[in-house]
Amino acid sequence: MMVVNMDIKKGRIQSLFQYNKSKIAPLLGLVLLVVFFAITSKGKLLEASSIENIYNQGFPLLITSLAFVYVMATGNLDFSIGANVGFCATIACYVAFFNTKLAFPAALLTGALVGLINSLMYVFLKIPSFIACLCMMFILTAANQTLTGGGSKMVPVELLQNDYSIVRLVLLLIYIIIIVIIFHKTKVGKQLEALGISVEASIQTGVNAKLLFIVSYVVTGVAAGLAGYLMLLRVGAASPTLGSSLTIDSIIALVLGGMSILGGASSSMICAVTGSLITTVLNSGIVLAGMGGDAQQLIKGALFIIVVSISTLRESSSKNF
Amino acid sequence: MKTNILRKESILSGIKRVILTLLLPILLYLVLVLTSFEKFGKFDSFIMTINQSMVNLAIGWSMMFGISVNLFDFSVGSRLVLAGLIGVHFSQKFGLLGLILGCVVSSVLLGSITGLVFSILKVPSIITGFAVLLIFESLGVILSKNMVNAISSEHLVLAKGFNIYILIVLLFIFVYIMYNHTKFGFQIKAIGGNERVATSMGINTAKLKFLTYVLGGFLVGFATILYVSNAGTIQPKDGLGSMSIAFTPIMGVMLGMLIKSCNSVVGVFVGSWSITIIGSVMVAFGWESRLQNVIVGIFLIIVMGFQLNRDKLFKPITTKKNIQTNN
Amino acid sequence: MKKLISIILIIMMILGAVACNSTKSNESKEEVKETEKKTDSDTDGEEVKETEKKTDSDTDGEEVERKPFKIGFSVWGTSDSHGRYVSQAASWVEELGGEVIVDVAQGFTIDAQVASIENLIQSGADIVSFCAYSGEAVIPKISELAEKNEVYFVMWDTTVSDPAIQEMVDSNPYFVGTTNEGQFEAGYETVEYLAEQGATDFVIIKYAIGVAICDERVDGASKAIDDLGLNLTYVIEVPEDTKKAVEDTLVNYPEVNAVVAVGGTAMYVTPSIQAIESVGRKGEVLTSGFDFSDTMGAELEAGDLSLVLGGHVVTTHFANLMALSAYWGDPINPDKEQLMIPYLTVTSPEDIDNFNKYVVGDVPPYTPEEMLDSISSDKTFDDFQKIAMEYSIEDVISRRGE
Amino acid sequence: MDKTPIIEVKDISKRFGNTQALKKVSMRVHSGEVMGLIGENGSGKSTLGSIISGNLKADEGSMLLHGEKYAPQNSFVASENGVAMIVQEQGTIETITVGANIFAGREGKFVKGGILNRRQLNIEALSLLEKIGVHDIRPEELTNNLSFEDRKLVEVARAFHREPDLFIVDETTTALPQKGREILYSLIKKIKEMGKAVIFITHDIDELIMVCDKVTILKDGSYVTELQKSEMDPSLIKSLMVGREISDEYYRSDSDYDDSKEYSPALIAKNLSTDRLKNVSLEIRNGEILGLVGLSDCGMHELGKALIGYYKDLKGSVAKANGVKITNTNVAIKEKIAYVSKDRDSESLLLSASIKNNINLPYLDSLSKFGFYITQSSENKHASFWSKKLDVKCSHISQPVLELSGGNKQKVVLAKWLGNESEIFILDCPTRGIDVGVKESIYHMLVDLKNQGKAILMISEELAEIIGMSDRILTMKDGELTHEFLRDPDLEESDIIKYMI
Repeated sequence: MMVVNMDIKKGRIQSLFQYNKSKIAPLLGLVLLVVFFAITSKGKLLEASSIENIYNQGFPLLITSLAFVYVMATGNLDFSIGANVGFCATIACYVAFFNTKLAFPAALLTGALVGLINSLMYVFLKIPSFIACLCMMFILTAANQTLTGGGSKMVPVELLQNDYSIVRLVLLLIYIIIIVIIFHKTKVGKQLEALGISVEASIQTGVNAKLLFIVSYVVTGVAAGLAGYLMLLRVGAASPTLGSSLTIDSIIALVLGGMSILGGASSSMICAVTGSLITTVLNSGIVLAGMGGDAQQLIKGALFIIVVSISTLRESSSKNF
Repeated sequence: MKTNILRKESILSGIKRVILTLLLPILLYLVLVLTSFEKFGKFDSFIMTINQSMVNLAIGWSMMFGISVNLFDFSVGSRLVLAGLIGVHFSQKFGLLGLILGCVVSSVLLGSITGLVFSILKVPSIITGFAVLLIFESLGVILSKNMVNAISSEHLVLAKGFNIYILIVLLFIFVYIMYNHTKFGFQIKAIGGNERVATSMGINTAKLKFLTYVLGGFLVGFATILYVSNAGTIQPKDGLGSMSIAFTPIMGVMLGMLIKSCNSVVGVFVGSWSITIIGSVMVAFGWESRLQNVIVGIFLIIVMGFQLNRDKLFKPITTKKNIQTNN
Repeated sequence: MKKLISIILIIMMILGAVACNSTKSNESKEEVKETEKKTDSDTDGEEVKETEKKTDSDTDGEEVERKPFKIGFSVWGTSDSHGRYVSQAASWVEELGGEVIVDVAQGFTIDAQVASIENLIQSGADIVSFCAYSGEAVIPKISELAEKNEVYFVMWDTTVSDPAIQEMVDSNPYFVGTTNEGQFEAGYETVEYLAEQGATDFVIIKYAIGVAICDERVDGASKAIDDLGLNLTYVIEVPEDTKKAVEDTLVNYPEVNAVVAVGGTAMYVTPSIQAIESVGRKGEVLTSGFDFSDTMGAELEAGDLSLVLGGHVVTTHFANLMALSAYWGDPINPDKEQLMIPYLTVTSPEDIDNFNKYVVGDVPPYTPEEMLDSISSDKTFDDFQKIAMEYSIEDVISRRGE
Repeated sequence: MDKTPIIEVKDISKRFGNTQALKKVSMRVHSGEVMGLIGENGSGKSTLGSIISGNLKADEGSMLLHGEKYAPQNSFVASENGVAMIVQEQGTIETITVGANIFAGREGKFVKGGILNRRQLNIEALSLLEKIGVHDIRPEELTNNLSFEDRKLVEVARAFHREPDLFIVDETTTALPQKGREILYSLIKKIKEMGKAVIFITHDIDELIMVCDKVTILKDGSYVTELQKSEMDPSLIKSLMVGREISDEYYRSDSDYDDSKEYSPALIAKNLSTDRLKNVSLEIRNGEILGLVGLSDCGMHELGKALIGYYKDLKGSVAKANGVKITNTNVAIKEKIAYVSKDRDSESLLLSASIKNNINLPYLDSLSKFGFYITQSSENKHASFWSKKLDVKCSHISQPVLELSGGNKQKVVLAKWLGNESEIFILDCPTRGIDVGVKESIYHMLVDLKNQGKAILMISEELAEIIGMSDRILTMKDGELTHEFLRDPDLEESDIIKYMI
């Protein structure tokens, strides 16, 4: 038994390096990025208020990208997540006028429902998830525009008073703990990963593929609800475009974090954390370093390529898509 | 030898195929005609819907090759805008020839750069697309600062009258041959089917993927000419705004590849045309035009849901099933 | 090996990008130095610099004791002409020796705008200047941010209509005021003008959804159509393919004889003109737009285009001046009223040439002296408003003495 | 020998992570020769084949082709040099036509002025298929519509068309039905007669002796010896491969049906019908090995899947003895039914996942604490226990399964099911593509399981294995069960074949 334990320990260290290169490299990229901006912004990036800003700006992306791991692990994408965030925020805003306490559950429920519909189209109508979610995105965007009447809608003042950072922090921590434990420490996460590697083999090993696909989309839906509600509190208004950039940002964050777009064995929560930090630091660092203006997007693109190439500085897999 | 006789299609089944292929747009157009006969019953209106689909068709064709080898590239819009700006700039100096060469050459160049980034970075095409899109968009913005991005009206002739048909027919012949009757077309379909096997058969996958980007760039060049000549102007876009240029054509390609009764090249035409007609139906019903994407989305779901569930045989859900291409 | 090449390539790219950017800021710094020299020659140079370093030791001194400033500027993009012009307007105040930082918060999203303001404050801006393009509902949040961080904020092209929000910002000592052209009135005037030309059935093209300026213009135009007893036939919202949308509309509603694009002339009017031509109704359908474009000269001349409202570059400029005066302790607009600024209405190609040459050309439309003078302590808000209302292309030309 | 060999391999070595796949292996193949390559799973025979065909690169050593230096960068370069290989796994592209598959990578031949003549391509494909003796495959057909075996034949046709100087056949016969095997044998003969060379990689010793002129034996990545045709003897080869004596009879020792035992039913299937199955009823019993044999397209593989509730449109019923109806695979696994697919790589394993994750996948419920929380140590404990018990050769349980050899992969599959405490085993070709050493241990394991009272259904195309292992044998033909035999020492293969064809 001793021998077995020793073996496991040795193996752990070994496997940490051998099989986690894809997760270590992005961390390196993040460190380099922080160093780069800390220097170019003359230290402003590392001030407390700046770190608070990064937290304030980064949490929606962190929420959605953590949930996005669930979908991407199975080899799917949820193109509707950004539109769903805005839609949930609008619904929450409307419900808040009726009863502020119901706004939060309403947002979560709306998100979950949208996720459920996405997964049903995919699982039962067998429509490629890419198309199903793209269509859902169009539908939600239009619905959101109609609900907000094309303009932005302010939340009731009572609700705004809930925007204590501490409340948000607690909610966020609870969410992170739950979502990480479910993915890494329960059957659900391991089976989602298995589905991403081989649907066929997973089904034959007793994985309830349909149920899990549904679960993965409902999780992103709930995350959209949470992100929508918290963003509503943060900006104080619902708007037709709220959160719409989160779809692309989540995909980019996960890939930057070292996850394969095809999911499977590379899936990890740490990818979402690293990736969303890189994205947020990049967004805010550029302004702090005074690189604003026209070249802003150019620099973002170039830095993006650099970080991607650093995070892929591993034995290049042939998984090109 | 008797065995060397290949199967031939009968004329009747050929006609049936054509009817099946055109069923979708014709039915859609009928809806339009039924809405208001006096407005859409005219032949001119019918032709107008075809004309309107041309730009998306050209973009769709340029993306078809990429989609065939599972390259999803949302940078198409940004490349189109940048190439358009360059083309317009050259048209002011060298006239029509400047427009054509400016668009095509710069588009081929941009396509090649994207292909190069893809093959060097070895990251998924979606990600490569996002990366170059950020750069190309901002280049477009910077470039447009110091120049006039208007095209004078005598250079718009390519999208007028018969010229547009000549251009599109030439493009069709080119795409059809490239896709169905060249070594390149055969090999990219092989890669799309199973990349690993194709590589082991001696197909140079990396090179072909790069060439797909170059060819895509070439076709985007022509799409750019149509786009610019059609609207008479080209405006830079930023903040991922150019991505939406690719959405409608992608829908057309997806729809087109579903139509089993014809070749994918024709299918993309039918797909793009159908989506164009849906847009017109929206206006004819007096619905808010923002709902257009919603209707197209729902329509696509219905068509796909029908197509995919026609054989009720249980097949386990396959996530990475490649888009089937007709040979 | 390939990786190495790619890394080198990318490093070259980033260096290029940074270099490109830094040369720009160097240039502007040099310009600043030059202007400093100019002002130096006017007054006593060395003294100015010393007092500047001392900052606000005593407030009731002379002009020279002005605090150095940094204006953070949040725009939606620089790809359209209006965005380009307003970010240029930001740089005009650089002539006064301050620093300007422009952040492009893309996508017209409310969260991007809040994040943008946060980043500007973090990067050390003393004043933030922005347009609440994502709707006025974003204002309370930004007001709160500004108060917390003791940063002045001013809004241009923005009207506050909600009394609750109005109350909130009025109680904020760091709120400076708003400037606006009166988008509603502009929309109204456009329709009135087209109606004079014989337009009866209108199509409106909305360029954005959820953008306050756009909505106000549409409201104005709709009100005018209503008041004059005309028909609003159809509203096209953010078309991907404008030409197609207009073609469909014209076929479906043959009675339409006017197309009003409430923004982005280049994006929407030019394709509309193409559409009118392709359905064979050239000359029968009037068009009008907002924001200047490169092609409008030719289009006005050919009669394809009837009217363009635009040139609203100075809303930003006057907003910045207002904020500066407040920051320097002598607010020109202590009551935080809305400063009205006229639109430029363009009817001939020459107007456009003059606009490009004098307003958005190499030299700012107002010299540093004029800028300082307009907000000097002997001026009241009414004087300031008068200067703003005088703004026109002719006004700029006459002040140049040409 | 005075002739230069077609291929000469000198001191080739190859490592995969911590595993030394090949250690200084040398080999020469002359023209007109069929060289057999045999060894246990993980002995490196497929690796050597892949190195010669350019699919892998050697770490050390050199190769000479026709006496000239040869170091292919990829399989494309190799085939340009006249080296072609047919591999174990599927090697056709499903979404294109048969004709396009045959000439994939060689389309240039039909191009004139940039235009590819499809008609010409199809005609040539057709005549090529005829030439090798395949008559029922059309070149215009989508490969998708062909059966697994027919696709293999398409591959054979493709490889043959290139008329390679060196033809490497890697365990292809396992995937082929009898008819296909004969086609392949005759092709090998033709190639030999043309003065070219073949490297024939197999695990089937009888086949090896029949086909090959010489055989190279590998063990644990090292060269053991080379035997001439006259020296070939099944038991000698076996002992050289394994490194110890192997009894000729490695199946079960008992040879009679034991009717003194009470066999209680474990799984009862009634009137199963799908498009391939016609009203099949059967019973799998505890403590018994039930053999199911037939031609590969007779529906027996479908029957295996039908028993675990894989097909949604299945008519009839499958129920465990305790009355639980098996309606889907999820229920089947909960009811401790194990299923090993014939297509191991794509259906039984998560190739890019670790050994640990593969073994633990069905057992996750039982690993969970408080009903949901899975600790790393419980995962590691379970996986390392079972991988050790089955002696999976690996560097670590975090190693991805795809780095393992065929036999070790199968061990992982079995470890997965044993670890899940399965009671009923449905094994579809469990020894397919597996060498004698592992085969023997699998047979021992099956007997052990039987003695523990587990129920086993073994589906196989190999008659010897079925006769050697089963208590009862069912034959199947065209989707129907045709006969039942009881274990009998006098049972001949020919008796069974009658009911299969």
